[in-house]
Amino acid sequence: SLKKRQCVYHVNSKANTEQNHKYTTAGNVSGSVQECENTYCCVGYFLVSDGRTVVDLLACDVAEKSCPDATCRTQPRFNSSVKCVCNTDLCNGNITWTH
Amino acid sequence: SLKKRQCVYHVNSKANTEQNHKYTTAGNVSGSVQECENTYCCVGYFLVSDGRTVVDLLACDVAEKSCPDATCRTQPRFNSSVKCVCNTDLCNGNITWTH
Amino acid sequence: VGQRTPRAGSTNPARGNVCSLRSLTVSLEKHLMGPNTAVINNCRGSCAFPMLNTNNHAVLLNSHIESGNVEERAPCCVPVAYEALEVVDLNEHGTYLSIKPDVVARECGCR
Amino acid sequence: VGQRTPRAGSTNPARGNVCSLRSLTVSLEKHLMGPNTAVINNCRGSCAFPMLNTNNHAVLLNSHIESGNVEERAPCCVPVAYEALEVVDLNEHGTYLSIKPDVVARECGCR
Repeated sequence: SLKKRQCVYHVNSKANTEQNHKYTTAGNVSGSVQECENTYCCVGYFLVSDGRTVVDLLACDVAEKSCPDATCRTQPRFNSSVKCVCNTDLCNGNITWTH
Repeated sequence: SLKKRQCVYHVNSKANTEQNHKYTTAGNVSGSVQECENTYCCVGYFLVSDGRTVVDLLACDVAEKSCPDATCRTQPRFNSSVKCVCNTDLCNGNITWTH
Repeated sequence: VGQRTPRAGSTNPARGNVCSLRSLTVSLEKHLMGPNTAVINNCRGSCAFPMLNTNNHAVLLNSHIESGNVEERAPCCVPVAYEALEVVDLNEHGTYLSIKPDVVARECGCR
Repeated sequence: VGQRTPRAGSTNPARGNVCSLRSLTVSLEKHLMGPNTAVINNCRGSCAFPMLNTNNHAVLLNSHIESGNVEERAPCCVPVAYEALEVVDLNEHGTYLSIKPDVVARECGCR
């Protein structure tokens, strides 16, 4: 069988449990690595406030569906958040910050 | 209470029973006269074939809702039928044929 | 409770040209034995931002068009809820009563 | 069984300009955290007689307009069935998955 995509896994404990559950079931988690069941995309979502950036979620993708880039290049959203999507193993653990 | 409209009542036995039932419940029938419960309109529907005109239905109105005329003046429909609607007692028993 | 509900065909200046229900009477003579006419209403008015009674597809479509894609079909003011009408129909045995669904527009929306 | 079902955006010359589903991709970047784009489709084409996938109101409305009442709003080609889309939304606690109803047009009709 094809080798499954591996993504860095980290969920913000403040995020709601429904979301955590859905991302948890996106693939087996061991330590900080998730093996994706249904996607070859890894995602990273980050929250920006008072000049600080904190990780909101690192995991196998659930809703993005498309990930043309090999590296996780950030895209700003709504002044308060940043996302990145990528298509190589553990790529969401090595963010390329764009400004 | 207001005096109820009286209409001439006659149903064509070939018409489907559902229709007969609905017109029957439009008002008490005694002999060939119906006393309307919910309308002041009388109707007449006639079928035309091979140059002959036969009564399809005479009764209190169910679906027409509007009856500006005192006498039942015929209106042709689809080359094969004729209707009239009127607003006086037993008016659908005295048809004014228009050509 | 106690508030008047807007009626089809009422003229509300605050409403302006926003998509809403208007009274429309049409002839049924070509279609049915009776009645001769029916009030079927129609939906008319603008579906530009801010749209009333819309949905996610129309919001995204409108945003897409306002971003410059003016060749797309824009959201349209159409009925989104209907009522049935009891009519007199005709078959080979004679006339019969029939409940026709979706004849009278009851509510409008931008779709 | 075995017949191909028509796809959004397929070019069927027999279909001509009749009201039907066409593929449309829009950006969601102004609205949501993700995804960046979605195929929401759009309904486009003529709703003149003979109308496909219509209802009694639109048939009577079209007949009324063809009788000379050209100032009325004519039947419009709009989505009549939709699918939901799972998206990434954002609130004060962070991102969350959300099922948004009526995002993707699935079927068109003349209304």
